[in-house]
Amino acid sequence: MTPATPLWEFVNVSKAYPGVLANDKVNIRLMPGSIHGLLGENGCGKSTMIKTLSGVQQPDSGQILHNNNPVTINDPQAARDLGIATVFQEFSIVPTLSVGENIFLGNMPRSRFGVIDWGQVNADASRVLAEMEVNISPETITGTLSVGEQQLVEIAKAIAMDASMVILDEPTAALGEDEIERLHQLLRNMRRRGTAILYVSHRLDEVERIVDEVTILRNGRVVRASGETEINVSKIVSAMVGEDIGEHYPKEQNATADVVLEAQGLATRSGVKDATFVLHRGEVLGLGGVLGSGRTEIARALFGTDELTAGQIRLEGKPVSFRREIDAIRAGLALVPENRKFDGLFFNFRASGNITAASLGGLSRLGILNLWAEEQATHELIRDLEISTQAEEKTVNFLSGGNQQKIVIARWLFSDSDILILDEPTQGIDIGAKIAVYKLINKLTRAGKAIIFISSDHDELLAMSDRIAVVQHGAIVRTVNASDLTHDDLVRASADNSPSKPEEEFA
Amino acid sequence: ENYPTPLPLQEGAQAPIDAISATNDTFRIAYMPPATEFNYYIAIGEGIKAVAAEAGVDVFMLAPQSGADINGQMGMIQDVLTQDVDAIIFGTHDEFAAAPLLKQAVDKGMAVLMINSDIPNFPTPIHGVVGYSQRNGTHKIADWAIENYGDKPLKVGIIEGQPGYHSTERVGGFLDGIEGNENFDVVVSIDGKWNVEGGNTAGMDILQSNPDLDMIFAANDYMIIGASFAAKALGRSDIVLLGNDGDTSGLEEIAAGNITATVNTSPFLMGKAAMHATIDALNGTYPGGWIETPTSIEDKAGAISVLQEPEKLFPQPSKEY
Amino acid sequence: MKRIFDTQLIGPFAAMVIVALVVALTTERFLNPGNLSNLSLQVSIVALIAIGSTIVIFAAGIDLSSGSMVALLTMILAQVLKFMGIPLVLAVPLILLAGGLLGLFIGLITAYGRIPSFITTLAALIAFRGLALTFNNGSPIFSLDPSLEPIFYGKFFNIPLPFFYLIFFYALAAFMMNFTKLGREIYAVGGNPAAAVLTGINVRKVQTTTFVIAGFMTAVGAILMSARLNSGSPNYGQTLELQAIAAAVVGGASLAGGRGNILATLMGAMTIVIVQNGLNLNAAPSSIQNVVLGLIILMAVGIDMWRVEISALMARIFRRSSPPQSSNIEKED
Amino acid sequence: MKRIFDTQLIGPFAAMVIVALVVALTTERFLNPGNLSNLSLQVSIVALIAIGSTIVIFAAGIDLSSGSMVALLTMILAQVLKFMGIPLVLAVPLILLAGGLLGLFIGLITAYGRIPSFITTLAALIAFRGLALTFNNGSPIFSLDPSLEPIFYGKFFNIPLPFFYLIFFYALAAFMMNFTKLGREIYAVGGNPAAAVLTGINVRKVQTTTFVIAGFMTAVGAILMSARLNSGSPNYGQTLELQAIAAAVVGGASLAGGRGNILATLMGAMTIVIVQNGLNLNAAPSSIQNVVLGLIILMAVGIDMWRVEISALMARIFRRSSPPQSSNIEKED
Ligand SMILES: Nc1ncnc2c1ncn2[C@@H]1O[C@H](COP(=O)(O)OP(=O)(O)OP(=O)(O)O)[C@@H](O)[C@H]1O
Ligand SMILES: Nc1ncnc2c1ncn2[C@@H]1O[C@H](COP(=O)(O)OP(=O)(O)OP(=O)(O)O)[C@@H](O)[C@H]1O
Ligand SMILES: [Mg+2]
Ligand SMILES: [Mg+2]
Repeated sequence: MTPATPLWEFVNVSKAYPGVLANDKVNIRLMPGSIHGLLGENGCGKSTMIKTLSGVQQPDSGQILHNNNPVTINDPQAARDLGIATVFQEFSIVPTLSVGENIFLGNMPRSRFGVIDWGQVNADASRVLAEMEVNISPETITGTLSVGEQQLVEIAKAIAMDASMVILDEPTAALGEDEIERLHQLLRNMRRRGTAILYVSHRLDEVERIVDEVTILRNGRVVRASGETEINVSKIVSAMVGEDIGEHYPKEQNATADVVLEAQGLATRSGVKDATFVLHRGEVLGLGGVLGSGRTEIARALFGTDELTAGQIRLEGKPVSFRREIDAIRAGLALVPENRKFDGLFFNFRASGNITAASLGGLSRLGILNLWAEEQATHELIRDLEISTQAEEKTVNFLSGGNQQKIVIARWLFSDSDILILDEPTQGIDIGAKIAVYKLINKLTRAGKAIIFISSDHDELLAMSDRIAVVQHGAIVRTVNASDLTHDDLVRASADNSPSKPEEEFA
Repeated sequence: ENYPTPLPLQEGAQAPIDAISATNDTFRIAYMPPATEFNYYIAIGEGIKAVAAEAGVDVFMLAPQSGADINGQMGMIQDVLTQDVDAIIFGTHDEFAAAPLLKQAVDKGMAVLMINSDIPNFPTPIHGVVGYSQRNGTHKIADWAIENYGDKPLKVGIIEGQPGYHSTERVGGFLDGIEGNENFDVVVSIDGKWNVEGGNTAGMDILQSNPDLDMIFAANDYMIIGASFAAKALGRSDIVLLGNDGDTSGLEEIAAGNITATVNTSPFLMGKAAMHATIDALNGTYPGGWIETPTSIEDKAGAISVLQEPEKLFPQPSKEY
Repeated sequence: MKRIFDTQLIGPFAAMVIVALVVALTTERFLNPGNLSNLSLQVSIVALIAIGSTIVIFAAGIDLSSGSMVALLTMILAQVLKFMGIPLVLAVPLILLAGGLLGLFIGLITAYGRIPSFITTLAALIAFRGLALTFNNGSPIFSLDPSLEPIFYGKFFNIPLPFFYLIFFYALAAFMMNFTKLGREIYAVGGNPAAAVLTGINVRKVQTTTFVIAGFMTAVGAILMSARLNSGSPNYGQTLELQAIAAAVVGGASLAGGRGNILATLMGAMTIVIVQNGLNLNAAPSSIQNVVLGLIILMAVGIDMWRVEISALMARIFRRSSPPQSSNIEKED
Repeated sequence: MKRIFDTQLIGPFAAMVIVALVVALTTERFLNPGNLSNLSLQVSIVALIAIGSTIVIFAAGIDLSSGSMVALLTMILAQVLKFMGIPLVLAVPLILLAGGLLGLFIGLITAYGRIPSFITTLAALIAFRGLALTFNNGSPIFSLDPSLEPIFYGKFFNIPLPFFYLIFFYALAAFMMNFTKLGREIYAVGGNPAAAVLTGINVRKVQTTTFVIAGFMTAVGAILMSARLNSGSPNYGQTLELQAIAAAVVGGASLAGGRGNILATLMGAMTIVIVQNGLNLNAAPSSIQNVVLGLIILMAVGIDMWRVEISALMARIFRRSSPPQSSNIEKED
């Protein structure tokens, strides 16, 4: 089916960072017209490999072959000239520039005299966006778009290059089901035209749907080369982790009938229109919805970040009003934000500073901190949650995504919150870490805590929630038992845009 | 003699000359003006150096860059106090700040003389003061202006320096001089920050707001040089421009006809006088007191004759006159 | 054109007009043709230097060195003209080159040494004035070349030459920022340097280039300063860097980089100079001038920051409708 | 204790010792006991003000206002002592209060007005000096209270009093930063303000507090300045803000916030003062002093930035082993 010559090939490529051998003699062959999945746990070296191929960094040793000829890719521009387009894991759009400009950043259409041809920029950008069925004006300032839309712009950048090799490093982390499906369709079209595609994702269900072959890395080494693994979630997982990890969704039923929190008709200026639900002790209430449906905004409304313009929150039956986050925290609420890097972690602190950040009041007397108690508690939490012990000595920027996420959750264990809002807590973390988070959710509900769980991964949402509230346009249109829903129901329910006929959906 | 006969300082302001005890065989003298930013103090320093070279004495200059940096100057005096210096010739914009440190210097047996000043009652006893009377100098130029231009009504603008002793005394002297003369009408008085740039901006603005101005007096030569460019740009070559200092550049501008006149205070000669007095003090032959150095008003002809004696000037004129 | 004269200009333009109106109404001679040409002289030096400062800010840097660099360059120019007998036609390009080289030096240390520009230019601010003092024993050098003065005071069709320099350099800068690869790369580097790296933009080169531009424009300012005062002095240009940054900021440039319109800086500079001129024409003491300038900077930035709230407030006041209560939205970008 | 004297102190300490050694070897009178106590006088004012500047930097702000605030406060102190006849024991707390209030004012505008501190303090830098000029017609006020001088020049067991102020305030600041809730919150706000908001830290209050501390410490510096110079003047403290920031930066505080050790600032200030003292003792002209100070700032920050590369280089030179090639890693967070 595929020609025998790989478009690109890595031969024994190694790359070290101070203290880590991130790629250890990696071999990989990327064929035209094939979608190649690159999989592995956090920190196994996927992005390192991609950065090497994209010219962002140089390998320490080994060879890169292009159509069987050795080449050096000196910088990202050189990679681009060789027909490589990359969607990097880190956001690489410039928020202050327009969408059109971001799409053509680095190679803007210019007239004969080197003058930028803005008409051309916008026309070409419109064409690419239309091809992707994305409804964004090329003149919009990118920073004003939602995170998901920004990710689409990011992808449009790669598409616009019309490259022979497209690399996508976790392109779907910020996308909803709908956008993912559209992206997949686009990739399939490219495959048909003979483009080579390298695809990285921690959402193994979607990987299963789209890739043709997989290479699996562990600790910087290839543990399964292309063709050695069947494309099947459980096979992939055991190859990735190196052992059988059992149940992917170890759901425990801990829900009780006690109502701990009631929201009635919440509305905010940031887009929440009518959020009504109840939350029980020990329950996991999932919020389902498409990208931009306003789930994050509901979380913010509950947490006192956005001011309520209407509606009422009751805790244990008593009406409460949170003017700021600290009021919500004092009342026992906790928010694990969507983006741990920007909103969650203090990269200048070790684990201890991160874990106690929300409880400094309780940790101090007359303003003086009990540092001994802090170290002690940190030590215990690191042990209980199986966080890397490096976290005790080093600042958290040295940790893997999974460990970082556990530290953010540990913050709220330390503060002894009763109600935790987890906004996309498994985004970008590997399957092992995801299962650790699920187990943590069980542990919390077992202790009688209630959880509001926001996730764009429908399978995970269905499996880990007791009930699911479907959010559309900032309103909760329906709340149902998770066990009554299938994946497809949920997709249809959340995607439906006409509020006039929600009744039939769950008939 | 090398300098005019000193006048006694005020009661209690004179430190005893016989308590001076030099520690070095070759005298080591610190010259500490308030700032390096004014040519004027460099010119004084050249006078000091000239005498030092003749007499075989070591002299070094230490000063902050900005005259406003009094804290920096005090730091430097403190640093000098830890060294084996025999005499300090200083000038400062804040005598009260310097007093406690100079008291230590006097107590250590150093000779301490103040330069470019007419203060007869320095807050702590020192050995001598060398300088011209600030107020008398600008009073003189006011007299000169009345004599030359006082026969018809004049609108006068004043460019002050940044507020402080020197600005107050110089502007005060000028105002004293014209006081009571009906023909002199001071219509505007603003700050020119002592420098050419500030004088230029101030000149522009006062000539805008008072196009009928006949005369500008500035508290130093730099500011009047700046104002002269403004007058030229606005086509006001007829305006009378008066300065103060006798800076070489100021004199050259007068010679060139860009400025009308200035108070020539001969900084180079002042430095020579100060150094002679200091050496005499170290040798015990200086009686103490204030040495008043002469001032003169120089218009175009006067400026040229001063410029014809370049050996008494620093910096040197840019051409031969 | 729409691209150059965009909405970002409205605020600074309105501010300038309002300030000019207030001054015109309260000050007799403000609208004299003489005073208007005086204004273009007054604004020219700081506005030209501010072009460089603003471009550095667009790339998320800051340039604190320009005031001291002016001092150093006027001293070099004076030295070269007066003591080395080099003719003016050679001396001027030499100074422009020297400015560019000093900027290059700062840029290389900042970009390739990975030192924040606040620090490199702070060091330069201190060191350049020291270097300026090493010339001519630290004394100013006066009466340079008679043909120097017309560079500043000269007129063309009775309009002062600096007016044309302003038009020329601002037009050039606006063109560069909006229609050239370099201009867009500068915004990209300021907006998100990590993204710029991944897109293949040579971030360090772009950063360095902004400092070269700043050095060059500072040299233009230094030449005008020397021409204006027909002299060089190690004391020239004190706090000029802050005035240039203030012009950028009053014009709405974001210190975070990536955003802003270069023409707005000209309006920012004009606003500041109009106020100073108005106060001078009314013989206000310099104490008041400082306080007013401080307030203008605050207000200009405040209005920019609170644009959302202010327009909501205006809407409420004028339409008498009742939109949802104004809020304190946290901008998270 | 380990917490206070952590590894971040090693670099600045080493720099200070090296500089002191070089000066001691080249300058005869450097190690005189007289000169050593002189050093503690010289460093005191800038080092005390730098406590505030550094804490503001820890919270990712910058304070450009301290120099002008010193001028304003010395004028207020002089006014109060000389013309209002208020006794010293009342005047001193009054000035401390005034400093705190000015800081509060800056802090409120910055934090609640959402204006970058560079801008608010730039405006304050300009405006405060203007305000200082409104007192006593802008003239300095000399010869204040005779009991003022001993505050600076007084000794206790033959050790100058400023030495004790330094110990007291640095100990207090180190305690605050390392052992109190506020200190931790300051680092958190500097490290990641968005995360701090979501953990219930009152970010605006914390930011405001850092400016109150800075204002208070500036008042301490202003009182010492007045005591040293027995006067108040609107010209005092020029560029003092830059010296204080330089001390913080030479001490290794990151301008990005969240990181640094307050004691390192004391070493940074000492390093700068030792160099100045050495140059003064050798009667170096002020031009050279400026150039050297500029270079020190660059080198201190450079060494900090290139720590990884330098240690890799050292390792390669001394161990002759071949560790993985040193790389130019972009830090992406
Ligand atoms: N710039 C860097 N400096 C030092 N170490 C780094 C750097 N970038 C990555 N590493 C380390 O190299 C290893 C591989 O990182 P890499 O980013 O390639 O992993 P990944 O497979 O992409 O992980 P993830 O799934 O979390 O994205 C990790 O141990 C990581 O901590
Ligand atoms: N900081 C912000 N300022 C203004 N508007 C915002 C901001 N953040 C998000 N929005 C807008 O709010 C809407 C919802 O944004 P977002 O994509 O975060 O929704 P969401 O419901 O959290 O998405 P998801 O369902 O993936 O969690 C979008 O239309 C977006 O443009
Ligand atoms: Mg990765
Ligand atoms: Mg969301």
